[in-house]
Amino acid sequence: MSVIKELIKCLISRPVTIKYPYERKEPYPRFRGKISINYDACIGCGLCARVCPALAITLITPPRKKSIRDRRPLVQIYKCVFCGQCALVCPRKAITFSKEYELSSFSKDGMLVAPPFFKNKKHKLRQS
Amino acid sequence: MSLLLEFLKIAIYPGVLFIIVFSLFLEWLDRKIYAHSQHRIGPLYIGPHGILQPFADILKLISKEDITPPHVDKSFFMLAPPVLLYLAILGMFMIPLGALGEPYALLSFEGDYLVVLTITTLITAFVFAGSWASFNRFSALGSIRALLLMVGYEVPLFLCAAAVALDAKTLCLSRIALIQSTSPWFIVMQPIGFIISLIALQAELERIPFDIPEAETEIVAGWLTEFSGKKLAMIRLAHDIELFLLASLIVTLYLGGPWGPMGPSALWFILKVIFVIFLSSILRALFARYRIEQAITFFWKYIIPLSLLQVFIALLIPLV
Amino acid sequence: MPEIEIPVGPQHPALKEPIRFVFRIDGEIVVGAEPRLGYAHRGIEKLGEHRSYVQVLYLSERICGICSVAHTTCYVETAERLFNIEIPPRAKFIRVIVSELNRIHSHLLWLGILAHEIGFDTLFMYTWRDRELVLDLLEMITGNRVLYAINMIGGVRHDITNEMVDKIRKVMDYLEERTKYYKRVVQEDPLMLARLSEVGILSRSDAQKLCAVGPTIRGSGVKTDIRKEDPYAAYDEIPFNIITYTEGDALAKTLVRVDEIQESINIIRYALDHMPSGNINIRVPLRPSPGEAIGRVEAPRGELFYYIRSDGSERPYRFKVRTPTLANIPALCKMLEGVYVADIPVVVASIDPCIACMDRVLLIDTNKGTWNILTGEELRRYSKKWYEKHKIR
Amino acid sequence: MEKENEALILKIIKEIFGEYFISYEAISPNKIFVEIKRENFKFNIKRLIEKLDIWHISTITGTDFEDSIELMYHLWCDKYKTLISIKLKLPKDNPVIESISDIMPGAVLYEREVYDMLGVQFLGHPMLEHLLLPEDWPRGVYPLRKEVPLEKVRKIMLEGSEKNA
Repeated sequence: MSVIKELIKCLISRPVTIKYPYERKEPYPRFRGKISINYDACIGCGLCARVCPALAITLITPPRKKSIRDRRPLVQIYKCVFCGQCALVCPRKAITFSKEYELSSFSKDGMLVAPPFFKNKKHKLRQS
Repeated sequence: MSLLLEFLKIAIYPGVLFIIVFSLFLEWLDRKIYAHSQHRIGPLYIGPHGILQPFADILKLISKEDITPPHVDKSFFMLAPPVLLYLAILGMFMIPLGALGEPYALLSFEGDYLVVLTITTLITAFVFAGSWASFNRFSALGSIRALLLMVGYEVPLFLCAAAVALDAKTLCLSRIALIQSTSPWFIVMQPIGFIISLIALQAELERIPFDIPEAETEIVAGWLTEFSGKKLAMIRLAHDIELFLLASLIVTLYLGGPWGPMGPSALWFILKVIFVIFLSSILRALFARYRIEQAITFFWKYIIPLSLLQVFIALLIPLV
Repeated sequence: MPEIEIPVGPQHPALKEPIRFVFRIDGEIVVGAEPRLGYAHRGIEKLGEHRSYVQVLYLSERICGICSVAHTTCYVETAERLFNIEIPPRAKFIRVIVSELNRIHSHLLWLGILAHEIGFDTLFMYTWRDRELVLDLLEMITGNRVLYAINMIGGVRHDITNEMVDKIRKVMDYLEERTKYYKRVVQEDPLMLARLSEVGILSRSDAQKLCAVGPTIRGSGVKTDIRKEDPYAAYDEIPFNIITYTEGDALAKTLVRVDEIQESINIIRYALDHMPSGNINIRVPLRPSPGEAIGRVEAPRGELFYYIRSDGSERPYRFKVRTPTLANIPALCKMLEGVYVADIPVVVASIDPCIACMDRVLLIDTNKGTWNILTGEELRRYSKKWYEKHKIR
Repeated sequence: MEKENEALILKIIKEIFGEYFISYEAISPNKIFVEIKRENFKFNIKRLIEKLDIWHISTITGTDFEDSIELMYHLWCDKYKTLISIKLKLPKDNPVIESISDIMPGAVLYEREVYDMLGVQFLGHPMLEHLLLPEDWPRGVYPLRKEVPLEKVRKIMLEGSEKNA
């Protein structure tokens, strides 16, 4: 019985819930959504792969080149825990977090953040 | 020709189709008011403002697999849902809906008042039969609680009904409504009766604060645990129609049935039912859930003496 | 009426997480309760021995979804004792602010769940609406609504800027007014009183004997709070008082938690006023010197205990976690005796169980998720076998 | 204030444990590690708890070394506001110790957990059973022991689920 005043106030005022797919809430600037890697700045040092707690980042070499420096990180989004440690550790600050939080997709390829030269068929992923 | 008209009346307007559609609308209304009182929106996406949501729920349940567990006593388990639906619709036939301007209900005779009251008791009896037959610990506990609750709210409901019958000196619902079209509504003379029957409506339909038989956080789904698919759809539909039945019973007894100062009587009836549903869902939003023995003491310590007082007042001031 | 047994769980609408109780009930009264744990078991201690110190930080954060900052604060305090480094004072204050914001959001969440258990869904909706403001604040400061990753060994990752401070103050004023309103609701609502008072009583001696922790024991009148006795972060510089009630029933525990929300608001305000400036973290070597360290933190549910032993290598040699809910389980079983069946969810909710916290020790592969031990058919076979073994028939 | 508290507690501990007392280390103002021998452990602990009227045990930590299993009882003494951790080593082949659940009922679950993970037998424990492991867990495999690698544990889990499913 004690909530009657609050109840009447709620009946009159507009509901607080937002109509999700049609109205969206803008995340805050520091929000860590889907990872985005600036592959030009990346120097292939592999620090991010070593430090990732969920082992979501693997390094792949482009088809023709063999040297270590050309390896680029490939991120499996479905393993990433959005902790931000890779962005913290990257010497070139190539890794940032976008504001996108709807990450579902219909195929496993959709769940990868891959370097430009990446063709899924040829590269074997480390299935750890 | 009149036979066809009669059939149409039973099948369409004041009959089965109207009852089902309107009770689904009432469920939508109840959920919307309950949601807005909790500062949220409620059903929204299916149909304009989510009005087809209850219909979609029933449709979904019908399409779901209808499991009959092996250890279940087939007879009552299969029988209970359709009978509940049938009883609820039968009860609705006796309420004067004021359809097409006729003052009388589809099925009105001297004493239909008692039939509607017995229907409310029969519904709880079949609820008990259905859940006791489903041999599940949780539904056993739920069915015992349903019976216990019935002991609580039946007595005051019948006493208030008796008070109204005494004043109106008739046992035909349509005639009770007719009397109120001329003299002031019974709510003016018997406000206590109105409040008690509103509380009895909450208890009969197992709505908070009395939804103990189906207390979802304690005994899974209470007496509904084993029902699924079509059977659950029928029970949900029966529950909505029962809501419509009891709301219209209160409207007929206390708010003068379909009669209003001017304008079509059917519209008046609908407005009054919406008002009663509004009150009931506000009540539902205001309270927590009683324990079963607290509910029973609440009924027997406060509500029943009040209803006796109501009957006494009804005897003292003979109306009209 | 002969004693019958009701198995509740591991999946049950009242219990948000998989824990299994077997209640022996006589009519509507509960006679005995045996918990069976281990369904949300992820082997964090065994995994901790195969991860580097930085990776174990993110492992410990995911032990509990609601009080994740308590786990990282405790881990980071313990690790800093191992590395024996002193973090800058501003980082300590930021840790206090984020932990207290987390305590407010955890207690508001709990108040909603308790109201839902007794069927008061309206209060559930109101408390969770107000909790959204705190979650927005935390997303603004740390970048995520629940798993904040704000703590790191050697300090804090993000700083609190000035316009964030004003926003926090505005939300705190609004929350203070709401907390007063909820306290009035809990104390005056006839139905809530009927369902909460004299339910699941834990006497002071039982509470001490069974080593309960947090609001569960403070509800029985024992004045113990890690923030006062064993101060960590900046709690020694911030004045606040410990709330205790003596009745020991579910109502007392509710009032303890509602008052603690008010207390946390005062702590945050004091911390915002006296926040020193300066940098917020310092560099830390990769390997600590061999040794062992203990960390204790006052999580929203009670005392959280961490123990790390290092042998000088990059990985901890032993990583032990004891969460508050495990400490409260013996007290819970004592409180459940003599209670109505209808009150089981209320009593279980009164210790604010976080099952994910409690089952954190062993071995299920983390990226494959939990392994469901008992399917329906096995449940029957298991319970039959279990009854014979216990000869309860 | 901590300094004399510490000295006072040290005196009490030395007096109670006498020749079973091995070493003592204060790693921070209110945390003390005390190593004791294993013999008549129950009697000493009982006296210590009564003398310092300790009522709260934070937990029991079991650590597996090559040749021995080390148990640590973390007792919180409210009177002097210090955490006393009693350390003792048990032989690896048959780690057995008396249970303290009759003096401190709060320690019941912690002892079951150490039994679950490291295989330490607690004599006189009311219900020494698996606390967190599934029932059909193979006998003798104690997951937190160093010789049980992570992959073996994961394999048991996979086999376990096939056997049951």
